[in-house]
Amino acid sequence: MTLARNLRGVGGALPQILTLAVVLAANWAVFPDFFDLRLQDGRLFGSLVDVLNRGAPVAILSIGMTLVIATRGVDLSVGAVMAIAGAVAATLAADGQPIFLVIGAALAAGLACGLWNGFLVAVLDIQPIIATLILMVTGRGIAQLVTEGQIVTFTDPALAAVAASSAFGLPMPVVIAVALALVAALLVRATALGLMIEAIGVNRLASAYAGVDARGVLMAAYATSGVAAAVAGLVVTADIRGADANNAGLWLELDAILAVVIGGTSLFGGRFSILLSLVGALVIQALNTGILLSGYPPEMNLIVKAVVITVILVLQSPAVRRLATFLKRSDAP
Amino acid sequence: MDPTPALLEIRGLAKSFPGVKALDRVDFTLRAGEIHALLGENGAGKSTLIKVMTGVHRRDGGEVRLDGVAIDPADTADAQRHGIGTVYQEVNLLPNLTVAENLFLGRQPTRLGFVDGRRMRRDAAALLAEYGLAVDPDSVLGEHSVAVQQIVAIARAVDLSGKVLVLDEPTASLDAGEVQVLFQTVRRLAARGIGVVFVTHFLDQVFEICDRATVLRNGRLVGERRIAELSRLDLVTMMLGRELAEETMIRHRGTRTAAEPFLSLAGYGRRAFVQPLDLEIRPGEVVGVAGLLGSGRTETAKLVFGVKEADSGSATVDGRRVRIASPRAAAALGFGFCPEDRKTEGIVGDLGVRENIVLALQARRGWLRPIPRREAEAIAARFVRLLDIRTSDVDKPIRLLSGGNQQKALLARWLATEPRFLILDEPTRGIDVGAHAEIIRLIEKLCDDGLALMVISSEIDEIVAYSDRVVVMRDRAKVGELAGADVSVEGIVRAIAGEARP
Amino acid sequence: EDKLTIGFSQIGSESGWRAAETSVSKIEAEKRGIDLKIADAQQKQENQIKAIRNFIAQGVDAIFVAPVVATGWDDVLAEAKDAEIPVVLLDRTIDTKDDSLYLTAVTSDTVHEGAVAGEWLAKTVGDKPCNIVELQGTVGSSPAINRKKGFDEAIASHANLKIIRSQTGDFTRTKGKEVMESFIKAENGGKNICAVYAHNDDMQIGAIQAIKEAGLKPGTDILMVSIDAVPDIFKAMSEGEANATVELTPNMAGPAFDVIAAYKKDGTMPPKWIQTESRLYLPDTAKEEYERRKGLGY
Amino acid sequence: MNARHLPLLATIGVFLVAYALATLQFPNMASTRVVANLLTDNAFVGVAAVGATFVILSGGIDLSVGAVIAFTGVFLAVTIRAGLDPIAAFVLVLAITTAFGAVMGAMIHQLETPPFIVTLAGMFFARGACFLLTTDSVPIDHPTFAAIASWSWKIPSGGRLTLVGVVMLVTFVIGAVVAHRTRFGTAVYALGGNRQSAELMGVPVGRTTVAIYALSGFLSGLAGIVFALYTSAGYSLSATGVELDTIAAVVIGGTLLTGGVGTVAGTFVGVLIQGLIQTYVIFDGTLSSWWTKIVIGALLFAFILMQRGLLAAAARRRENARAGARVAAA
Ligand SMILES: Nc1ncnc2c1ncn2[C@@H]1O[C@H](COP(=O)(O)OP(=O)(O)OP(=O)(O)O)[C@@H](O)[C@H]1O
Ligand SMILES: Nc1ncnc2c1ncn2[C@@H]1O[C@H](COP(=O)(O)OP(=O)(O)OP(=O)(O)O)[C@@H](O)[C@H]1O
Ligand SMILES: [Mg+2]
Ligand SMILES: [Mg+2]
Repeated sequence: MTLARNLRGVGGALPQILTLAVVLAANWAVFPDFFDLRLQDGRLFGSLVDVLNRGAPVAILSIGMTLVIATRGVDLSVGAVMAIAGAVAATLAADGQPIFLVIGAALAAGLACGLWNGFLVAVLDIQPIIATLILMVTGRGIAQLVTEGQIVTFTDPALAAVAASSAFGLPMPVVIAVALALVAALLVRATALGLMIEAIGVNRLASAYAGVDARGVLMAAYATSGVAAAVAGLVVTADIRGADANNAGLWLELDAILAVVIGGTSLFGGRFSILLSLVGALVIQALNTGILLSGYPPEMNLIVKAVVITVILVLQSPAVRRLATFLKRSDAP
Repeated sequence: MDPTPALLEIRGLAKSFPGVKALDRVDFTLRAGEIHALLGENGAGKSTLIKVMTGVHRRDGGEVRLDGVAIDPADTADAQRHGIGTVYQEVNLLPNLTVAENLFLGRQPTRLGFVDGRRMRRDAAALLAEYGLAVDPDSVLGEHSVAVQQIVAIARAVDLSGKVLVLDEPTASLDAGEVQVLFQTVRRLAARGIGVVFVTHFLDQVFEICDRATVLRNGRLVGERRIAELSRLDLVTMMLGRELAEETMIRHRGTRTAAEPFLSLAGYGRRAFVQPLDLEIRPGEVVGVAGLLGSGRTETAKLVFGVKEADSGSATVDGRRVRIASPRAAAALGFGFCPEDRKTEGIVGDLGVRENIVLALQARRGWLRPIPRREAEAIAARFVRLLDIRTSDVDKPIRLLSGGNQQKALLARWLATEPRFLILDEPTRGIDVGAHAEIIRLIEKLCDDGLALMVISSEIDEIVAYSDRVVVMRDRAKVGELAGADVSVEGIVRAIAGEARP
Repeated sequence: EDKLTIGFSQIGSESGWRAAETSVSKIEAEKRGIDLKIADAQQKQENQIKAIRNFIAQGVDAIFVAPVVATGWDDVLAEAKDAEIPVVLLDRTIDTKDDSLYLTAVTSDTVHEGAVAGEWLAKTVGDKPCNIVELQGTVGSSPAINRKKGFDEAIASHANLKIIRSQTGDFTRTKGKEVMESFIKAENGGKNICAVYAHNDDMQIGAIQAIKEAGLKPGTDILMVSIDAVPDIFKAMSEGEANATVELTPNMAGPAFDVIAAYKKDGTMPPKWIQTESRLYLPDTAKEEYERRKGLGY
Repeated sequence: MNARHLPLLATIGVFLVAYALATLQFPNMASTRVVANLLTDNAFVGVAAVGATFVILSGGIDLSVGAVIAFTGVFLAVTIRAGLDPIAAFVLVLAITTAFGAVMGAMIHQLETPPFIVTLAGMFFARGACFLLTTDSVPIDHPTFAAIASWSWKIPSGGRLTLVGVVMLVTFVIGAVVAHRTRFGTAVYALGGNRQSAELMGVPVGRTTVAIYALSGFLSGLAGIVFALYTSAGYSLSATGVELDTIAAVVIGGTLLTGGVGTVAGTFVGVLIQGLIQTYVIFDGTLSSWWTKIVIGALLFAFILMQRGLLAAAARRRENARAGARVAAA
């Protein structure tokens, strides 16, 4: 019984895994060394590792974004929140503050942003896209206010280690993304939060009538998104050892939303899977890395991206899936 | 055999959904000018038959002939073009459009290519006047009660039906007067030669207006009979495949008035919502709420359950003053509420039956104390058995269940919280006779164990059958309360009409 | 009152260099007692046009524009001309048939900048074969197009210099680093790469980090040349991790103020193009340049 | 008064109050020149926002708007440079963008995929197509084109009503008529209200979806022409993020992003409100890049709060009025 259900769970993930496989295979086709890995100083190196490493910020964003989208919302502010968190961290680190304060302050800034969004959506009942658009615009300004428009660089090795060190042979951002995803998945699935998020996303009114604390759950979802964005902001700041308030996380909200959608969570809320959103983030990054490795002129980047996304769409569309089941069924005796 | 020629002929219709054979080679014949009841238990396949016939679902096999010509409507617009007007079971109108737009969607009168708003409003008003509905055609549909929406849906379908009118449980929240208006219309159409398919769980209505009945069970055809040759018992037996004990009509009112009230409301009301009212509800007691359409019964229920907070008066639970500011607060006090509008206020459509059943219990426990999977399975299994919820799988999204089974799952949701006070707004809406009896038996048992109950129903008979006391509403105000021997159909009707009690 | 009011339609603050230009302009205005109104266009031409229209409506004494794109200015500048408000183009010039629409343009020559970088590389490499990877600016932006053009022309006559890979790093550190990482992977762990040419310093700084993380030495194993001369690249040069940068001065407003002052005083017509210098900086002066620029608001 | 019109009235009220406040601070803002500029400068956003209104009313979203505007400009510039007559180029490009929108609509319907990704792919595609045509910014100099671009009517005290401004106004009027006075318009609302119900009521869902995105494509193309007339050039990086501006204008104008509720006229006010914010920030002129962003965001927030406040107040008044009527009747 349980086995059957688990198998069905895997079956549900099939389109995403298939998509990832297709994109990776395409990368291999344009760049034969794509799967080469080598171990150096106890850390793995190779294009595949780059995909994981570079995909980490979007993957981290997609964790929070999944929850928000599952409540039938959307968080456009994550890119700006990344910039704020990065600006706070870099400024404090450049000031020589201890690392726990640096990281603590950045995460607190992210949490505050998330709670603000949650407040607008849950309490003031402002449409999520507009509510978070406000912070998307303002947030980047706030980040620049913190850095005074400059790229603030720092030398603190402890902060740099957030991106530069490694664990289990993998770059730290990957470890952080996976750990965060597991914690988040555990948080929502080992408690009833996941169920309530889904219930609210499907029918907020009915859920409220059933006694679900819709406001609290919404706040929790947006807060998670804020914190995740802060973590992503820390990662990119640590990576370039500086905070670029204007460009950090620019347009990454679109990538994060795309990752969630590729991961199979509907923009109309409801059923969600954090781990599949990670797969979605990997698909996007594998696509980006593939474009870089291919050596096509940069003018082609967007066209290639458009074509690949279209193919993914077709592959994952319910219509095509139905066709596939139909063909399979008519094959059977 | 039968002199009237067949208008709509269905042969060997089959339809499967993953895990269910919803229709298994079903035959159905509708003759011109007849009113034909389509009957069966919850989940028997009635709605599916209608949906396949009108192009909502593609059929897996079989044949549909209209006037002897095989048809295969690709979508509902196609069915409408064939002259089939349908009211689907769930109110399927558009709450964001105006009443007039809903009536004429897709066929608005135009002048020079533009919608002729004035004419549309006029036509709409005329159409609605036939049903005694004096709503503003320009008002947004969603502002109206379920009953009004249902009348609009009926008016639309009737207007669309050139040959066939299909009504899937249209009377569920209509009061007796509205039902009579509907029946007059239906009879008029039948007299004009239109064939009417009528799905209902109210057997009285079947005997009142139907000429013939087709009964389904588990997706299969049981048989077709002329109503005149049929007794009530026969019909129930056909539907259930067994006999139903008639013991359900006992009533137990007046037995437990001595206990201390569980809930008492004094001057409890909200401006522009419900006029202040006094009400006491004792453990083990059933309080019925009667009134006409729009009399404020649903609003009263929402006020008591904290959907809207009261702005006057006080509420006391177990002798303690309480504030019922939200459904959450109400649930914490041990209240439960099955709303009338199950699609928008009740079910969480994409979630499974199990999750829907445990939702309220989980909400009350808080998100930090999840109900373990095993326990949830056990709870769901218990209620599926207890209420006979027909589903192929407890993980099936609840929106795929038949209407009556959704209703049962909602009842299960609150029963699972072991509430002390349950508010049911039109609880038997869409529930079949067999299940109806089961549910009433269950409620009586719960009342014996001390549950307090407030039941809103448009069926006065039903209210009389199980209420200890009856609250009568008019114009959003409580206008009377009947107890003891006064609880009778006649007494209630009088009170509603506003006549002084003898 | 003879205090001049000048409206400055700035592109935005998309890079450290741009921020420096804004702050230097403010400093220069203050020095001269000019009331400078800066409207930030957030990288959008339509916002710049709106800003210019509003400056006209407010009746400023002169308008400065740092045009985000070369085309599309004729109408709005004609309006300024009608209102007899002189316009000075900063930092980039525009594409127009009627050059009476603006008083003068204070700009660097971005094609020339690319050429300076290319010539330096050609001279440094000599006759040895050299595979170059290029980090382009934002696709379609004029500095990216021109800096590519200038560089390509400069190395065209040197058959030993070859651009083997060219991708866009969007003028940012993060993308510069990511693109460089993939170049290293694609070119045999970076062993095929002899030099990196980046369209701005920020991308180059990202590239330096990527090279270091791949276990190579930027500046030694791979030659690093870029454009802008922001403080951080001098720091990298002083640490031996970068080899050359071409200056794009952030002080465009200073000369422009002087032009306006002269014009207002006695109608002196300035030359149509005031070109700022595109100086090449090498590691030898890196330390002092870094100190000098640190506080400039980069 | 119809409850449906309340959000619109609230939005107009907010706009007028804000404009009045701004004039108190900067008297110049009351000039016809500023008003005319408001129309001219926001013309392309306005035209595109009409399309976005239909899309959002139907419960969808179109992220390709900005990229299609850029594509239109580049296409016009390149083809006119190659010798095509501007009018022919207009017709051609409108046909292309309309077809492009229709294809996106067909994908959304046939593949049952969310509009968000389909139009995101469309955005990449259109922007990428610009780069393939040319990465340069190409000026458009053609006598016919220049003549059209410079059409304008003087209005008293210095303002000029330009052709592009008029195009926007006309688009809004036609858009409003289509939305509120045609069967297609009602079908759009129906789709946004509840797709399934609409289908059950016989609305041709597929055809309507395709038509909606085709319309949005057409209007994006028209906005692109307006933008090209406005700048007399085509540039592949222009109009980035305009899709968000249009969405914001639509939503500020009182349309629900979930679909089914809203008005075209509201969108017009939404566009004006955004333009007003921009104008105000420029008039102030002392703001740094970051304070500009913060102030824009804060003003946006203030507008939305005011709108909410007005709506809540109106709802309360209505409720009380109803209660009063009831008491009177009793
Ligand atoms: N779209 C669907 N997908 C899967 N199963 C479905 C779907 N629609 C209906 N079913 C199943 O088909 C069976 C018949 O349902 P149907 O709605 O026809 O019952 P019904 O006779 O109308 O019952 P009720 O009296 O409760 O309305 C039920 O078991 C139901 O769960
Ligand atoms: N026949 C009618 N004509 C006009 N408006 C009506 C009519 N019937 C109901 N309404 C409106 O519907 C609204 C909702 O009423 P409410 O939901 O309280 O009714 P109810 O007593 O619960 O009855 P039911 O649930 O059977 O509709 C009322 O505000 C009333 O104005
Ligand atoms: Mg049914
Ligand atoms: Mg009711």
